[in-house]
Amino acid sequence: MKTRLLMSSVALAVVMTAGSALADKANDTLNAAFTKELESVDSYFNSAREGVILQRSIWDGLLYLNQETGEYEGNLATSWTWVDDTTLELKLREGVKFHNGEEFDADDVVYTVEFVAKPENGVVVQRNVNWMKGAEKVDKYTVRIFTNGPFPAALEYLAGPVSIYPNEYYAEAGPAGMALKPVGTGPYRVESVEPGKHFVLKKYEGYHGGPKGMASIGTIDIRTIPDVNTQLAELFSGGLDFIWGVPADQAEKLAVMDRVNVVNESTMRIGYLELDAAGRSGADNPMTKTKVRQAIAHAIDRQAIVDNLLKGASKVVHSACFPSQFGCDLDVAKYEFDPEKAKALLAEAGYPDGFEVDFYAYRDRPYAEAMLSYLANVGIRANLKFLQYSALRDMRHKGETSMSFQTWGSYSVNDASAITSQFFKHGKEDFARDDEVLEWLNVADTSVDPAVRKENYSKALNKIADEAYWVPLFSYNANYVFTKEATFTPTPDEVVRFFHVRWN
Amino acid sequence: MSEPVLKVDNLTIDIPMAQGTLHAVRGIDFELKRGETLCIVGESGSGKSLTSLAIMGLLSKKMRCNAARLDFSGIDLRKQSPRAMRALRGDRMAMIFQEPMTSLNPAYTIGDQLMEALQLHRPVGRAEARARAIELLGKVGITAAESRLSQYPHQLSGGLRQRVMIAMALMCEPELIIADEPTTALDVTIQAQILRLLADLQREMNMAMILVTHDLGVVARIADKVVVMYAGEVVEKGSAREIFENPRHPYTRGLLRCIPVPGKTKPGEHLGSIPGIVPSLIGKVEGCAFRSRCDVAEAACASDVPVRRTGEDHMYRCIHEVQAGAPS
Amino acid sequence: MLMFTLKRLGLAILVTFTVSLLSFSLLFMSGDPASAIAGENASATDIEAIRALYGFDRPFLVQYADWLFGALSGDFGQSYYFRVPVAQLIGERLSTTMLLGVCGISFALVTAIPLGVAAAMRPNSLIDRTALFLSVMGQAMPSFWFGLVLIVVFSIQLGWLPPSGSSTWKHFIMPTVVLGYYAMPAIMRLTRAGMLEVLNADYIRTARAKGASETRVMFKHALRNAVVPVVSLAAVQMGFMLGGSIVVESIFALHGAGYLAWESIARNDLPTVQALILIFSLFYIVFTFLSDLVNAWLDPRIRVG
Amino acid sequence: MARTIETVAEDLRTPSPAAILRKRIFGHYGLVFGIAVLAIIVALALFAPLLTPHDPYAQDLMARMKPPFWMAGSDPNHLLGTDYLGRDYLARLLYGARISLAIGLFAALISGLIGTAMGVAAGYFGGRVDLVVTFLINVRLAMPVVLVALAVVAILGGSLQVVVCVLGLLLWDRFAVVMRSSVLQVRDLEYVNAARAIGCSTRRIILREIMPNVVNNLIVVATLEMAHAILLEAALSFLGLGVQPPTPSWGLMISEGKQMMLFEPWLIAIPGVALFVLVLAINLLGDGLRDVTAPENRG
Repeated sequence: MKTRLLMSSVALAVVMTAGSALADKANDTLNAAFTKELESVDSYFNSAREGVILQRSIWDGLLYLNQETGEYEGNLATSWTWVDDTTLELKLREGVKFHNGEEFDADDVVYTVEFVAKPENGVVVQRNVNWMKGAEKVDKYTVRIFTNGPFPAALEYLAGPVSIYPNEYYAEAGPAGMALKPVGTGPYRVESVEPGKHFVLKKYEGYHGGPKGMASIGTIDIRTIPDVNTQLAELFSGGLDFIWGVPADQAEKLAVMDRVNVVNESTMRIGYLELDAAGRSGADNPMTKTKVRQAIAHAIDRQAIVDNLLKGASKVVHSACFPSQFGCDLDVAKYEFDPEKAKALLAEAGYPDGFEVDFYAYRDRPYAEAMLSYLANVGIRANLKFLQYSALRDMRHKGETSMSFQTWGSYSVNDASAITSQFFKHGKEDFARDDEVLEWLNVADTSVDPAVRKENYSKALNKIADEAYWVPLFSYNANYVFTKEATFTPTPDEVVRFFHVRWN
Repeated sequence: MSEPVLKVDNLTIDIPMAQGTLHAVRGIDFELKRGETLCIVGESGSGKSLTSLAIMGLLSKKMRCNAARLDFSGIDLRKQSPRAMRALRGDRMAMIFQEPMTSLNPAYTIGDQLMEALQLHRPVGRAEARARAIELLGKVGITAAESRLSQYPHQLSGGLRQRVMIAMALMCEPELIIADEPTTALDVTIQAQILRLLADLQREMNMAMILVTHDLGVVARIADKVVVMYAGEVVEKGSAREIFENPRHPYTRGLLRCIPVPGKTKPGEHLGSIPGIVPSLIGKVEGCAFRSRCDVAEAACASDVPVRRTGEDHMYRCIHEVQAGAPS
Repeated sequence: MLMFTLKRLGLAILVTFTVSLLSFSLLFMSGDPASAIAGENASATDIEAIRALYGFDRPFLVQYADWLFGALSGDFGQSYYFRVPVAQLIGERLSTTMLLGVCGISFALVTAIPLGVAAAMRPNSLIDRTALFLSVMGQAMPSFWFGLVLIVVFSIQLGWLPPSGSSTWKHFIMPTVVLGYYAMPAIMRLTRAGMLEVLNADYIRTARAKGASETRVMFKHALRNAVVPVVSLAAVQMGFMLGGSIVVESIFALHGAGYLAWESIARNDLPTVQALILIFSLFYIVFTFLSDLVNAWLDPRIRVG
Repeated sequence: MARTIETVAEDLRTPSPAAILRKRIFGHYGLVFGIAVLAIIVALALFAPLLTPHDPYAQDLMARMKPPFWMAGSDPNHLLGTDYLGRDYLARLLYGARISLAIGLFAALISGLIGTAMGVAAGYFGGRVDLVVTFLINVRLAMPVVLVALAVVAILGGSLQVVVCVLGLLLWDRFAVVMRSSVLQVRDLEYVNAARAIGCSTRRIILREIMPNVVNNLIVVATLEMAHAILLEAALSFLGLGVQPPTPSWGLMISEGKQMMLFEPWLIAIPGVALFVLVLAINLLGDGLRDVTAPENRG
C-alpha cells in the first residue's frame, strides 16, 4: 500500500514539476475528449451535449445568439421580421458555400425545415422542431417559416438547435450519411468520423464570415474517453489538451498545480427535488402535505452542498428556473436551512417521528447522499434508489415516485418556458397538477408581449415556491481544463465553441 | 565374456524424509556377466526396484545413492555426468517397467516412440528407424508390425504393450536389460509368453538381464543367479540352483514355501505364508530386519548379523549357520 | 472423431439457443424500452409512437421468434441509441475486443506455461514460490485496480505508454497485461498441477530410461500430455476474458465490444445488449468447441476412438 | 516410484488421523496466514462499533477528504481520514467489512445450495439427470457473468439483496462441476452400496453416506467462490452497478474514491488493499484447505 501511495505521489510530483511542452500547438492540433459516445453526429439525431458541441462548430443556424450581449444576430439569415403571429420571414446571407461546395440558398432552408418538422422523420428531440409547421421559399434568398401557433421562443431555437443542412446532399445521404460524413457551413468541416469514438475537425477555410468568426485552430481531434481519470492521465501525458466536465474536487487540485488552465463557469442546469404534491404515487403520501414539503426545503443545507460539493460558480437556487432565463422571478419565498423548523413543520403535519420514503436519483450520487443525511437529521428516513435516467423517467411518467432528485438544463434555452412549462402543465412529469399555475403558464407561453409573459411567469413561480411543489436546490457549474498554450472563455450554456479557442 | 557387465558393490540408497532418513537399500552387491540372467526377488518395498533404478541412474533427485563400486562395462557409473548417463541409457542399458498400460506415452504412436528410442542414440533417418522398429516388433512377436506403428498405446492390449516396451528397450541392442516385474500387471496366460520371449531374446542377443520379480515361479524358470532382498538388504544370494535346492535364509525358505509346485504340492496342502509386516527403515536400522517375522529369531538377531558364505557364490545373512536342506 | 464432433456441435447449438432465449427473456423483463429510445427530451406521445413502431406491444414469444430469425441471418435489429444495425455496430467494435482477447490470452499462456512448467520441475523452489506468489496476487487483485495503477506508473510517472486509445500496438500493452494477468493464475496452476501429475507418470520414466534429455522429457513427453486440460481452460478463460473485457476497455478507453456492452446497458440499448450477450456466449461456445476438437487431436484416446 | 515408498513409510508411522491433520494445517503457512487474516477481518467487522466511535453514515461536509494518519494535515479524530462527504473512513472500512463478508458469504451460500443440489443429483442419479445438469452447466458457463450481472442489476436496481442474489444465481457452476465429479467418485464405493443394500432411502444415502465424503471439496469451492463473489461485487460497484450508497461496501468505496485517485490515492488504496487482503486470505484459506484435505491434488 505504501509503495502504491508513494508511486502515485511521485507521479504527481513529476507531473507538477515537469514543465514539458505537451500541447500540440506546434502542429496546430487541439486534442479534446468526449466523455460519452455520441450516437450520431447528425444534430437532429442525437440528444447529447457532445452533439450540440459538434453542431455549433459544423453547422450554422439562421440566427446567432451573442453570448456576451445576449442579443440575436444574423447568421445564415441577415434580417428577419414577424409577418404575423405565426409567420417569420428571413433574408438569407448570400455567397455562403457548404463544406462540399454546394451553394446555400432558400432551398436548403425549406428542405431542412420541411424534413425535420415532419414527426415521421423521427427527429430525436421533437421539442426543438415541432413548433415549426413548415417553410416556404419566397425567392432565392428569402424564406418564410410557419409556426404551429404563436411561439415567442422561435428565435431562440433558430439560433440554437435548428441547423441548416444542404438540401441536395441531405436528400441523397440522409441522416445515416450525414452522421458519417457531415456537411455544413460552420467554421469547422469534418475530416473523419469513427462513430462514437473519434472525430477530427479541420478549419473551414471557406467560412462565410458570419458572427462565429473564422476558426483559429487548424485541427480539432476529439476522442471518446469515458473515465475521467484516464482523461486526466492523458492530459498529464500530453495526449489531450482540452477536457471539460471535470468534477469540482479534481478541478480544485488541478488549479493548485498551476500547470493547466482551469476555468469554471456556471451552467443553465439546475438541480431540484421533485415532490409528489398531487398524490400520484398514493393519495396518502406525506408529500401531499404542504408542511412536509416545506419541512424538506428547510431540512437541507443547500449552501453547504454548494460550498463543499459543487463549488465554483454554482449558486443556491430558490425559484424554479435558472436566473438568467427570461421570466425567471427570483423574488419568491425562500426556505432557509433550519432543521428545528423542519422538525416542527413535520410534527405539525402529523409526522412527529418523521417517516420513511424512497428517494430516487439518476445522477450526482454524492449530492443525493448528502441530502439523504440532512433528511435523516430531521427524521425523514430516505432510501436512495439510484436508477438509469430512462428507467427513472418511466417511473415518474407512471407517477410512481414520491420524491426524486432531478436536474434540468433547459436545453440551454434562455427562457423560463423551457423549464416551468415542461413540468407544470399537467404533463406526465408534473407532480403538482396545479390548475392555477397551468393557466398562468399557458398565458405566458403564448403571449408575444414580454410584460404579460413576465407577469404570468412570476405568478406561477411564486405559487410553486409558496407551495414548495419543488425544492429548487442549486445551479450547476462546469470546469474546463486546458493547456496553458490555449485561451478559451466558457459560456453558461455549456457548449464548447471550438472556433473560439485559440492559441496564445 | 569373463569380464562382468555389471559390478555392484555396497550400494546404499537413502531417502531423506521429514521424520528422518529412510534407509531404503543397504549394502547391496552383486555382479553380472553377458548372457546371464539375475533375478532380484523380494516383497514390494524391499528395495529391488530402487536398486534397478539406481543402476539406470533414474533415482529421483532427492534420493541419495552411494556405492563402493558401480561399474558398467568398465565405466564407473558413479562418476558419469547426467549427460553421459543419458547416452548410456536406452543405448547400452535398457529397462522394461512393470506397468505396460501406463509406461507408454498416450500422446504418441507406437512407431514414434519406438523410433525415438533409436534416433536418440543413433544418427539414423526416419526410414531406417522405421525399418528397425518393424524388425523388432516382428521379433517380439507382433504380427502386422507395419500397421501397428501408426497405432496409439490405448489401442493395444496389455500384453501387446509390454511386447512394444520390450521392443523399445531392444532398439539399440543393449548390453544390459533390466526388467522390473514385467509381467505382474498381465494376465497369467500372457505372463508366461512374455517371460519366454524375454528369455529367448536375452539368449539370442547375448544380453545381461536383471529381472526384478516377487514371483519365485518365474525365477525358477529363467534365473542364472538369484538375489533375495528383504527390507533393503540382500538376505541371500547365489546361483539359481543353490537357492532353490539349498535355501539357507529363513526368509528365502518362507518364500519358497509360498509357491505351489505342481506335482509336489498336494491338493489341499497348506501353503506357507509369512506373517507380520516389514519394519520401518527410518532412522538407524540395526540387526536382522526379518527378525520380527522370523520363526527362529533370537535376542542376538537385534545386533550385527554375520554374512555367511557357502561355496563360491552362495551367501546369506543370518546369525544361524543353516545347513543345506535343513528343515525349517 | 466424426461422431464426437457432431455430438459436440449438437450440444453447442443447443446451448446457444438456450442462452439466446435466456438473454432475450432477461432483457424482456427490463420493461419498456420505448422510453429509452426516445431520449432525454421526448414527450409521452413520442414514446407511444416508438412503442408501436418497434412492436413492443406484441407477445413475448412473437418478439423472440422475430428476433431469433433475424439473428440467425445476422440481423440483430437496430441499435436504439446509434440507430444503425446492431450487427454493423458490433462488427466495428469486435475487432478491438478480439485483438485484446487474443493478446490477453497469448500473454497469459506465454507467461503461465513456462512458469507452470518451471514450477513443476522444481517444486518448492524459489521459482515455484514466485509463481505461486504471482498467481495468488493475480487472483486477489481487482483488475480495475491493477489497470489504474499501471496507468499511474507507466503513463503518468514514466511516460512510456499511452494511457488510452487503440491506434498503435503500444496502446495494447497495458490492457493486454491487465487482461492476461487475470487469466494467468488459473492457467499457471493447472499447468503446474498437470505437469506434476504427468511427471509422476510411468511413461516419463520410460522416456528417461530411453535416454531422452530433460528438456525433451519436459516438452515432448510431459507438456504434450499436461497441456490437454490447459487448452480447455485457456478456451474457457478466453471466453470469460472477452466477457470480462468490459472493465479493461472502460479504463483504457478501448472502444471494443465490452465497452459497448457496458454503455449499452447504461443506455438501455436493448438490441445491442441482447446481441452482445449472445455473441459473447457464442464466443465461449465456439472456443470450448474448438478446444474440444484440439484436445481430441492432442489426445489420441479421443481422436482414435 | 518414490511416492510408493513414502506412502509405505507414512503408513508405518501411523499416528492418529487428527494429529496428521493438525500437523498438515499448521505446517501449511498459506493456510495459517489465511485463517489468521480472515479471523482478524471477521473480528474487526463484528466489533466495529467498539473499535470506532464514528457512525459510518454521519457526514460532515466541512471536513471532506481529510487525509489518513501518515499524511500531513491528518486529523487524529479520523485515523484513516474522511471521504468525499466527510464520513470517517475507518468506520466505513470496518462496517464495510461486514458488507463484503456478507456478500461473499450469502452469494456463496446461494450458489452453493444451487450448485450442490445440481451436482449431487447429477453425480448420484446419472443418466438423464446428469445430462440435464451438464447441459445447464454448459449454458451457465456460456453466459458472460459480468455482462449478465450488469444487465440484471441495471434492470432491477442495485441493492445489497439484488447483488447477492444475482451473484448467487450466477456463480453456482463450479459447485455443480466439483460436486458432480466428487459424488461420481464415491457413488459406487462399498459403503454406499452397502447402505443401498440394506434399503436406506435415497435421501438418507445422499445426506448420510455421500455428503460427508464430499464436504471437503464443497468447503474448498465455497471459500474460493466467496472470494470470487467479493471481487465481482467490487467490479460491479466500480462500474457503478453494485450495492446502493450510502452502504459502506468496499467496492463502492473504491468506485467513489476512484474519482480522486490521481490526487488522493489513499482513497482507493485503503479499500483496495483491504479488498486485496481479504480476497487473498480467503483464497489462501481455500487453497490451503484443498492441500490439506487432498494433498495429492496439490496444484
